[in-house]
Amino acid sequence: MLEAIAWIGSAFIIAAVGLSIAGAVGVLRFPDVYTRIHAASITDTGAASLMTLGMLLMAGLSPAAIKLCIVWLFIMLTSPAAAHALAGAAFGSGHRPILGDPRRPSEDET
Amino acid sequence: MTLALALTPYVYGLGFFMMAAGLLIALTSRHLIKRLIGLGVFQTSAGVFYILLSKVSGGTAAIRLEADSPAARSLASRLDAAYIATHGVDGVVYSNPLPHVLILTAIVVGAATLAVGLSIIVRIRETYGTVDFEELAALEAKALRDGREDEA
Amino acid sequence: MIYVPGLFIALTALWLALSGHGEAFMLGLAAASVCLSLILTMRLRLMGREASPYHRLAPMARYAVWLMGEIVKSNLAVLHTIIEPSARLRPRLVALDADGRSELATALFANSITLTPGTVTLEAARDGLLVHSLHEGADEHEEFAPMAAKSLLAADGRG
Amino acid sequence: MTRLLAAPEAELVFAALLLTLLAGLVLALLAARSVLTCILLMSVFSLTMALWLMVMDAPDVAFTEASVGAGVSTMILLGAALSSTDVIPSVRPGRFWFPAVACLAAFIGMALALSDLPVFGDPGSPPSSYVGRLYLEHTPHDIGAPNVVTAVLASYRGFDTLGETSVILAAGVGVLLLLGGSLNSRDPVSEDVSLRISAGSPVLSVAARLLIPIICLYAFYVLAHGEFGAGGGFQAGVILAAALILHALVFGVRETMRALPVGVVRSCAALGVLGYASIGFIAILHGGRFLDYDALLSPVFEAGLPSSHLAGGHHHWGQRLGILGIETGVMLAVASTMTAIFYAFAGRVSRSDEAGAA
Repeated sequence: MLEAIAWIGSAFIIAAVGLSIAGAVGVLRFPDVYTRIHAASITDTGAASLMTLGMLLMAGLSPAAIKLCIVWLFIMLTSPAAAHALAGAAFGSGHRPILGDPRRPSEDET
Repeated sequence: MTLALALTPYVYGLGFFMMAAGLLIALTSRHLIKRLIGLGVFQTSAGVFYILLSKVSGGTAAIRLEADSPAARSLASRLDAAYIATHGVDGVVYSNPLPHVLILTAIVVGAATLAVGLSIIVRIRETYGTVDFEELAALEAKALRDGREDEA
Repeated sequence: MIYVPGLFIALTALWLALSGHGEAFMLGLAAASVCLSLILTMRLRLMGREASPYHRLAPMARYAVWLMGEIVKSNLAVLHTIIEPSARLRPRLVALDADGRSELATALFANSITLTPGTVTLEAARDGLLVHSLHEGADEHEEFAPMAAKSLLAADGRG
Repeated sequence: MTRLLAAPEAELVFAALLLTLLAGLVLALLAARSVLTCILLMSVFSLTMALWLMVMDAPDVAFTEASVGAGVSTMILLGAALSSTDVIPSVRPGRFWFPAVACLAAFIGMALALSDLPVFGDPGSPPSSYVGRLYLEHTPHDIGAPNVVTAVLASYRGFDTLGETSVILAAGVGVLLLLGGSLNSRDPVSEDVSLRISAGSPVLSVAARLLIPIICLYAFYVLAHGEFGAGGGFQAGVILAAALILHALVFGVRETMRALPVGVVRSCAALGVLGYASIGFIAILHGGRFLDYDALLSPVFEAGLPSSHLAGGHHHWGQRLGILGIETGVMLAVASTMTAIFYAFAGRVSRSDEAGAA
């Protein structure tokens, strides 16, 4: 039983690694700062949550589990503030976002 | 142990490469702040060398576990008994803590000395208006020339 | 200073959850540390509703559960976009109204938007938010309305 | 527990992979053409280094590297880089080749020593066999702290650590001498713009208000638990300084200086080292040697104390209180020095901005 739960935990962690890689691919594929922040936030939220969940399953009922929950809460509190600071700094320093359909850049400019 | 034997030149080689590269950045960059960053890399890589020496295969962090506690037994189950008997302390194999102590304090001292270097750079910028090494060298050469002309 | 007891309880709970050492000496250190942290918080003029929103823990927790569902959905949507950017990528800016909210509710709303992949808050002020979104939406204001209402309920206790 | 790979070999391979990543970051740093890029790469390098140190069983060092390298150093670097040019011009080939050859020679020289180095992970290597092993064996009896790193740092080598703490204080004094700044807090900072992130955004101010009390508590937690697990005075000091720097970034340096005036911070830096040293002198007064914590408490007094549950039945209250005392001194000295250094740089930035605007 414990063995099975630990295996499910490892599966969650592998899924988290997959999401992180997807996030990294997104950062490379998306066209500008703002769209890239969206891709990176997959790693911040999805991957981090799955990773914590996987480690929780592997840790079982132990003091480490409480610490993992605290770490997860901390990530959920800080990462949006950091992403907002980043996006706000880019916007404040005059980077214009690409809007509309990137394939027809001239059409939707506002 | 064969895998460890194969990894040995690789990991030490990478450590030496990082040291040499840090030194190169510190010696050749034109921007003084980048020079300091190179010095930081050099210093951290020296730490890498220490930590490489401290690792014991199959060991754990040097925080003593109670003998026969569940954590100690779980760690012991991964290694064979003869290995633990020769190299372990009270049934657990630990990595060597001494280099950790040396590097820990070195890191904090490194940050403090980095701050000293940066404040010197700030003063240089305020006095000469540039942090470009070449421009500073040119200014120095010019000052030397002027000084010689004054003597003559 | 009604927020001091709330922060005191929260910090003590955090210490106990992290520590796991119950002997008297460690508990004494815990008390000293919590008091020192409280003094520093007051000295830095941080004490207030935002530093100690722990009386709203239950509604916040309910909101967090709902938000996790939203995060899962938007994670999948952005994943889809990464696989096929040219077909689905339609970035746009949305201006949202946040009038009459407390600072805490504005921050909660803005952070929820940023936390769901696919939308990020570019600018936040007391009166409104500027949001950058990855996808086209049917109706801009309908789309964010549930999150706006629920976050207001969680932080300020009104709908 | 489940294992996917045989543990001892797998961790060596993982360590080697992370080290490759670190070397790649150094290569990127070599090629970087912008100071901001360099600083960010340095920050990423430190964070990866922390991860590598975790794999190498050095959690205490990893903790320090993460908070110092990726946190405080990056802030100080940014503070110093803000008003200088960002672009790094390429160096003339004539000035590049000689140092390059010298560094290559250094690399080859070090590589020649490879055959004399112990095998990676060798448990019987000279560094791990003698004194390191003795520390591991004797710590439970001599000191009683489970964390051997803390035991060596604060007790066996306490005199050495006093020196390190003094070096940090001396570096702080050096920065203050170079960058000046009087004790008069009305003078140095008028209006700081550059070193503030998105002033006025409720998102950041709410996050900072929520987090700073928690970070402060965490710093004290790390200090108090230094003998049980990773942590101690150095880490605690840097974390506390990080909380204060976060406050300065979000609410402005002036606001932080109002709460913790420059003079107070500077005095605290000296007080930390003084407190450290005076614990050594208390031991002398009680008939022991300098920093000999066993002499801190008289045996009669210690016998009356409840048994410390650390380390099988031995009484180690003298050691425990001594370690906690000097770690508190280290924390005070490190936190105040880092904050004072940050004040000095932040004050400098706002003043040069004024000069530029005038």
